[in-house]
Amino acid sequence: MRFSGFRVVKEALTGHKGWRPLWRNPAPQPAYDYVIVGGGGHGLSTAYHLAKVFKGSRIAVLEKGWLGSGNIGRNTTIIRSNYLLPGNEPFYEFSMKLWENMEQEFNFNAMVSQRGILNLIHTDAQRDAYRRRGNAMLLAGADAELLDRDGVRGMYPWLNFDNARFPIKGGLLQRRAGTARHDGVAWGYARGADLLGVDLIQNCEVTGFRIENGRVLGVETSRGYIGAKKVGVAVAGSSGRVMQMAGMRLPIESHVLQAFVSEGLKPVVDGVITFGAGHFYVSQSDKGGLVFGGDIDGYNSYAQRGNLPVIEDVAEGGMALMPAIGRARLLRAWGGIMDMSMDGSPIIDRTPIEGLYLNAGWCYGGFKATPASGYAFAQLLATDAPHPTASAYRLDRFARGYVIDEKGMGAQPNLH
Amino acid sequence: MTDLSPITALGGAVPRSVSFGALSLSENTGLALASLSLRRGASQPVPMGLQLPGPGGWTAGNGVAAFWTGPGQWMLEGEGRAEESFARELKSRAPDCSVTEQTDGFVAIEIASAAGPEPIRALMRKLVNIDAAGFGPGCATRTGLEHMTVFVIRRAEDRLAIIGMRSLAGSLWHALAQAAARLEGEPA
Amino acid sequence: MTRLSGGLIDRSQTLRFTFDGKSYTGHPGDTLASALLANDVRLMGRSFKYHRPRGVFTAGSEEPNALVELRTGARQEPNTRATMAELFDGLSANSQNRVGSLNFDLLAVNDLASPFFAAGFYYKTFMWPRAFWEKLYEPMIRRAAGLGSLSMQADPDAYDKGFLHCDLLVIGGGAAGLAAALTAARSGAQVILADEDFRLGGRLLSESHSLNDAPATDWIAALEAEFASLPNLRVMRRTTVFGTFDHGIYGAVERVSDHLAAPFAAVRQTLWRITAKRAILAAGATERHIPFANNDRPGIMLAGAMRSYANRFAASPADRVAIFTNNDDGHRTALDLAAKGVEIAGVIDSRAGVRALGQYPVFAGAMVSDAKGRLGLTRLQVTRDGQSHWLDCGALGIAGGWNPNVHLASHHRGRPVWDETLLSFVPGQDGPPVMSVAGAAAGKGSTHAALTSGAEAALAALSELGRTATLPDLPRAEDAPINQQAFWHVPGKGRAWVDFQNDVTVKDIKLAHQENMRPVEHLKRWTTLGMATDQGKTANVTALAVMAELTGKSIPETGTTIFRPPYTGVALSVLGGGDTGKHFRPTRLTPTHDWAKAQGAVFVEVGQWMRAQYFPRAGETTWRETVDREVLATRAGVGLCDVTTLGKVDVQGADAGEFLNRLYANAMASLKVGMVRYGLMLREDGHAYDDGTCARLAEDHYVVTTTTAQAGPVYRHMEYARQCLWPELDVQLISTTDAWAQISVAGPNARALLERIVDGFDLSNTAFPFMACTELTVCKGLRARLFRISFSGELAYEIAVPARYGNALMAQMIEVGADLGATPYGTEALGVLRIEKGHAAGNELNGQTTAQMLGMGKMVSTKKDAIGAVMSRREGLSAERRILVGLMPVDASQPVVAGSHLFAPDAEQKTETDLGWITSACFSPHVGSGIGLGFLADGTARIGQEIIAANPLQGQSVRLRVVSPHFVDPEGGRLRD
Amino acid sequence: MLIPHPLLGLRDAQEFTYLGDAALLNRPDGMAEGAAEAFNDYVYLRDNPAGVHRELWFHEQGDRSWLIVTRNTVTHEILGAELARDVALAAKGGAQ
Repeated sequence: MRFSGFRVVKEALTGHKGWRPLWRNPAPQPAYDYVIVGGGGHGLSTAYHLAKVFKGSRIAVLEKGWLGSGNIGRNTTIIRSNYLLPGNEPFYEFSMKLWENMEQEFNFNAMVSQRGILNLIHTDAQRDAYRRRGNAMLLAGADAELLDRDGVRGMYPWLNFDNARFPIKGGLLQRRAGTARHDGVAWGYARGADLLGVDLIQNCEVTGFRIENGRVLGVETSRGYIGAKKVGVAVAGSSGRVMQMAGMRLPIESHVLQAFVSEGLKPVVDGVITFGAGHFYVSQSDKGGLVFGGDIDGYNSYAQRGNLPVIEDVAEGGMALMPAIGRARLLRAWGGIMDMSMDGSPIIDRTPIEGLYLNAGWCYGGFKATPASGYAFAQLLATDAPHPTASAYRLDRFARGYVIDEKGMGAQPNLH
Repeated sequence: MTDLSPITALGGAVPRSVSFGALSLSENTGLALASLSLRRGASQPVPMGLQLPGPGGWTAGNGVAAFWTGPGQWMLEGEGRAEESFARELKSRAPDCSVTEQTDGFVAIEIASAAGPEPIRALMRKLVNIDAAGFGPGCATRTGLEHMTVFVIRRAEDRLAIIGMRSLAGSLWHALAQAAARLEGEPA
Repeated sequence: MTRLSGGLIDRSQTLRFTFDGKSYTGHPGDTLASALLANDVRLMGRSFKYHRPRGVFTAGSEEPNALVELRTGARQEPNTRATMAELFDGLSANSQNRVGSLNFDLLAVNDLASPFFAAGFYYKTFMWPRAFWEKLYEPMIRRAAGLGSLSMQADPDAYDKGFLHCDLLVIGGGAAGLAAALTAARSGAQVILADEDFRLGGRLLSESHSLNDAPATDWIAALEAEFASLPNLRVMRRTTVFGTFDHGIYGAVERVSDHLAAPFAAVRQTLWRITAKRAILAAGATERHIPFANNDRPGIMLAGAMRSYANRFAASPADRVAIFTNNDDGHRTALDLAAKGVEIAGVIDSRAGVRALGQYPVFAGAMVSDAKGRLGLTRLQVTRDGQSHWLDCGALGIAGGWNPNVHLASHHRGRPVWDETLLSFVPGQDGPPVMSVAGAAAGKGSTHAALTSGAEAALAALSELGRTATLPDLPRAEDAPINQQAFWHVPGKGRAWVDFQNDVTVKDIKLAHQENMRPVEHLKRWTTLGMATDQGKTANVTALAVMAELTGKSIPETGTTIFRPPYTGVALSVLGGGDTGKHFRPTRLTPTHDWAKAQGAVFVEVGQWMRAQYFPRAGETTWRETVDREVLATRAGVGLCDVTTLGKVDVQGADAGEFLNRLYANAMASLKVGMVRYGLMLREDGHAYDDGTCARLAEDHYVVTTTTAQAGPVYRHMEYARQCLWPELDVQLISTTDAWAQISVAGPNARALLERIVDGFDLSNTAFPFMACTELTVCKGLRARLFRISFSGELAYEIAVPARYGNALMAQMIEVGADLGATPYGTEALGVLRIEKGHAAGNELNGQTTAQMLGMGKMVSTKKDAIGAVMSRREGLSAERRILVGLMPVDASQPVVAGSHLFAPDAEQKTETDLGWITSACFSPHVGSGIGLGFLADGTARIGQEIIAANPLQGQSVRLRVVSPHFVDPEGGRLRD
Repeated sequence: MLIPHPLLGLRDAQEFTYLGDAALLNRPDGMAEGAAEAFNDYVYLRDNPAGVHRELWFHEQGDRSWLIVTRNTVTHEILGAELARDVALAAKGGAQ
């Protein structure tokens, strides 16, 4: 069924009787050409692009819980391509271009909204670093603007300009960045994949890999054994424990990242703002909630919940930057488990086990990568060759010394 | 004696002090400090006749005092001896230990209550995540306070010392004075 | 008037307040909601999506409808529940989420268009043309969405943080909580009793039941008197425990002054972090409703709330009310209101064969199937056995059973379990191990059961803590079952609201089911169920029941939602704590701060430090003019700069040298006593970490410096190396950063100046050569340390004295050095001097660079194992071609801009052809043009060549010449003289 | 969270700074054969268990002891804490 304004009107006038399920609930087949483990954003995007772009067939997505229950279901919805390093920026810009055409592509309104992201500058050294980054973005075909203090004040006059511990000296603005309705992205890819014949199998937990002679044959699941020619794992947050079933240790730690939303408010924050002197970033959803976050809790965790000091830290940053939001109330806090990699950048690569592919290590930047990650992973699965913009995301880059360390923090995941 | 004139950690020529209700805060500029660490194989000394306290403890005697700062580590206090070579004297009394002069590394703020222990406890509740009920005289610990790290010493039921980094003296004073002022202004 | 007799309001005082500009009066003890009801105001708000007129639905923090903007100006507080706003004299509130007045909201047009706005409609349209989303559709949606508004002025009130510790935290001051607190406090344990209400008692305040044959308030009053005498019990009213965190830590907000007219003498609110060995959750229960068509009319509310208004607040929403119930509890409301003189139009009871418990009509086996009265209920349709009739009334109380408030027991993702007898979720066994649940929150809803379970929970908790306590004499109390029927919603065609605030109806749930959005998380996300400010407290279980009916599964099979903090909304200002603005983070001042301030220095934030940036003089019009002067004065005479901010670590012990050898990439053990060596630290991954100097004061004593920015992390790293990697070494560490005021004395006259302050120390080049260090005295006996090191390329020293003398030493040196040109310089000139000399600083040591890139590849010793040495030899690091070079404009009038990328002159400028970037740049008065440092591929080989610095961000493209990074005295003669 | 400091009792985790897996104590010998592989494993690869994890915490705002805390990463339950120095010394055969 094609969605359109006409269809919405027609259904409204006929009691909504014509709406069909967004996707089927198929029973698992004994074997597939491709099994994607993980029905989060990246897994669904992979299946969609595998079917759509690379004409794959006999594809299944195996999801432990409900579709979209990965980190695509709990994030701060920001999309951007404002990276510094050549291993990253072209990939995220590729992703941005996919975002820009996503909804027409899969006929589902994921509310991609390009209202801009502004990274605030508080020191001269930070300005130098952002200038380097902004130039890297432009050189990779993305957009960027460097604002001075007045430029920032013109956009957001209610930021703390006059009583700040760390004065605002300017900002790096990417206008094409913004937000997207995170669940809508998952549903759009899921519906699109389902229409292309992909079996989306919910409540199907992978409990093991069947590996013989260094080659993967299929997966053991809570719903029985499923054979596969190729298995792609896209379970960021749980990559450690899933890949352990294949006998692999990864350059990844699992950490909890909290995010927050305020009660609904009339529009005040138009785009995305990040504080450069504290742990705080914010946007406002179409429903009116201020969606904000900060730093990870900082310790290994699979608990999907965080602790009070980080909540206070983020709120302190928010109040320091935006003292006018003080009377808004925090409505909900949640925690997601992040694959924090050793250099802060992801992995899209083959593994030493033939037929087993890995998409992991997204740290807390996975949402914005959803379209390109799925595209690139699908290409790798289909052709065994990496997508050109994802060619640096190799698993062996650590051993060989080609890390992609945007923050320059070294091999300590909780600092990325 | 040098011809240079020192200033206090808070930048004054004389120590600062202020009162809020029952609580008074005063900058203790006379306090000499020196750290002492056991070297490998060294036995615990009894410097200047003082039995060094165990973890979490503060002891005073013979005109000096000491608090535990870490395994095998203490800070020695010499009240009114900031202008002396306190560290050198300590080193001479504990030659097998590493001794470092610390008098100028810190600001010491002495807090006194004129109404018994409760104002001290109330102030602690607003400042540090330490259970005031279990933090009686003779307790000392290092902890966080408004993004600073401080030593907190309960010198007596009605006296508390907060020792913070010297460069942060102004921010520390602000935090303590504001907390004390707000306690004074609390609705009955 | 619908003000009733009795109640817990203080009629001796009258409080004036306004709502939407109209004046009303109430009394102490009122909430805004109760006072409005008492003034015949039923319409209090508008719903989120359809802008339906709404009245107050509850009497507590679960309120979905009666949300207002409280106070005005910078204190305007949106989405404030009128049910929780304690009335004070002068209170001002306005309704919200409306265009026009509350009575005539223009956006109510949405309600007429509601067929188009079914669940999930957004996802199916607004996609064409593409550009219209940001320009048209989304702005339209954003304007219509949201609830209350912020003033966007800075919050003027003060907030506080604090820490509490106790043996037992009791959450909730109702029957169970009071019994628990009493039991525990009598045992001598440290107890905190926290309740969100301004008055202790919980539901006891809302019921007409007696305790020991007397009003419940008598028992509460006696208890409060005893509580006041127990120093080990802290009673916290107006305090919401909003979150359960790990290991017995709870977040709580005390509304210290919200019930007072502002401005407040103290703080508005305090955030408490409570650490409790054990906790008892006695948060009561929330009543649920029974959806039917048009069940959102103002005047329709929960029956328990109606009882609260009547009994506690002496207010009724109407003179004639009806009750819709599936249990006996609804009849209590009828009895209590009748006793207060309110006419009962009837009790519509879904259970067949039930009888009235008093003098009021009962419609047994019936249900309410529709309601009339857009701005206030006028009539109800009552249906029984397919026959309907209309019943006139101004208010309806709905009693659909009670949901235990399990939230705080489920913040660790513990799942509540379904109790088929109670027809509700009760806390499961997987809650926090240090928390137990009592009273209605545990499904023990009768007063007797609540009292008993509270006291018993306290006994159990104390016994786990090794304390003995005795069960107090608890008052005799009602213990009647409510005989509930599983009746979840009224079938029918009209819209029946489940989640009032977010306008989620039974139809929306049916549509979600039809579209296969059946897992409860899909249901929530597709329909927005439970995502409003009340977090679905009155909606979620009912919605599960509807979905369960559709799928044919049981309610527990259908699922339960995950409870997350906070329990109720918490103001960002109180979470953000007491100190903000300039006090957001503490400020570190250098020892010469006061002196610099007196000189008129401009200061700059450097991490936590404030440092003098430059020292403008009269007549200087730009900062550049000042900085150029400072630089030239230093190179011509002598400059003085406070460099105290560099981290200083005292390293002692027999193995100090060996320890530093392993920590630094270059050798340190071989350093002679009395000498200093530059040191480069790598991270274990082989990248450059930090640099500084190591001065050897004695065989077993070094003083090492770190960069300002990394002082903390490097100290931590050194302790890690000492304790975790090489505990066998005899080494002791202590930071001495603040103990010493350290001043850089640089320039050709540096020696001459120092000779005037040292106490007879031989500073000649032979006695005290480049890289020497010593302990000495200055200014007639002041102990000091002197290091002959240079970051400017000039003859230079750093002198350290006890911090309290730093201010005076600086003043003294400027004074005695006047004829030598002694000039203070700030961080800007410091930066220029080091760039001119080609010294790496933070922009070069940014964590992404290597020793090789910094031109220090040879410093990484291959003869010893040191941190990072092995990994620095990896293929990728060895193959790195970019190296630090100097850069000068070909045309001296052109700027050199840090952050520019470097390209070959003829290359197309793109990621693939990028050769490097400019790390640091400045105007060099010494060179007479802009200069820069940068990392350039094959840079050393390119020296002398031209290169393009591209800064497309600012439309710049400048031809530069590649030069040695040492713009000043590349041979290093000056600093060795 | 509360960390059971072996010398100071329960202390708020906010006083601590977290590093990671306690396997970081077992630093390979940089001069030994095969050091490159050993360091890759040591610096980059982690067990990252969903369950009991031994990990390094630094009492930064306290006594500056490095601790090895044994903690369940799924429940956050803490099973114990030791001074890292003691553990490291024991591993080195109790030198000193």
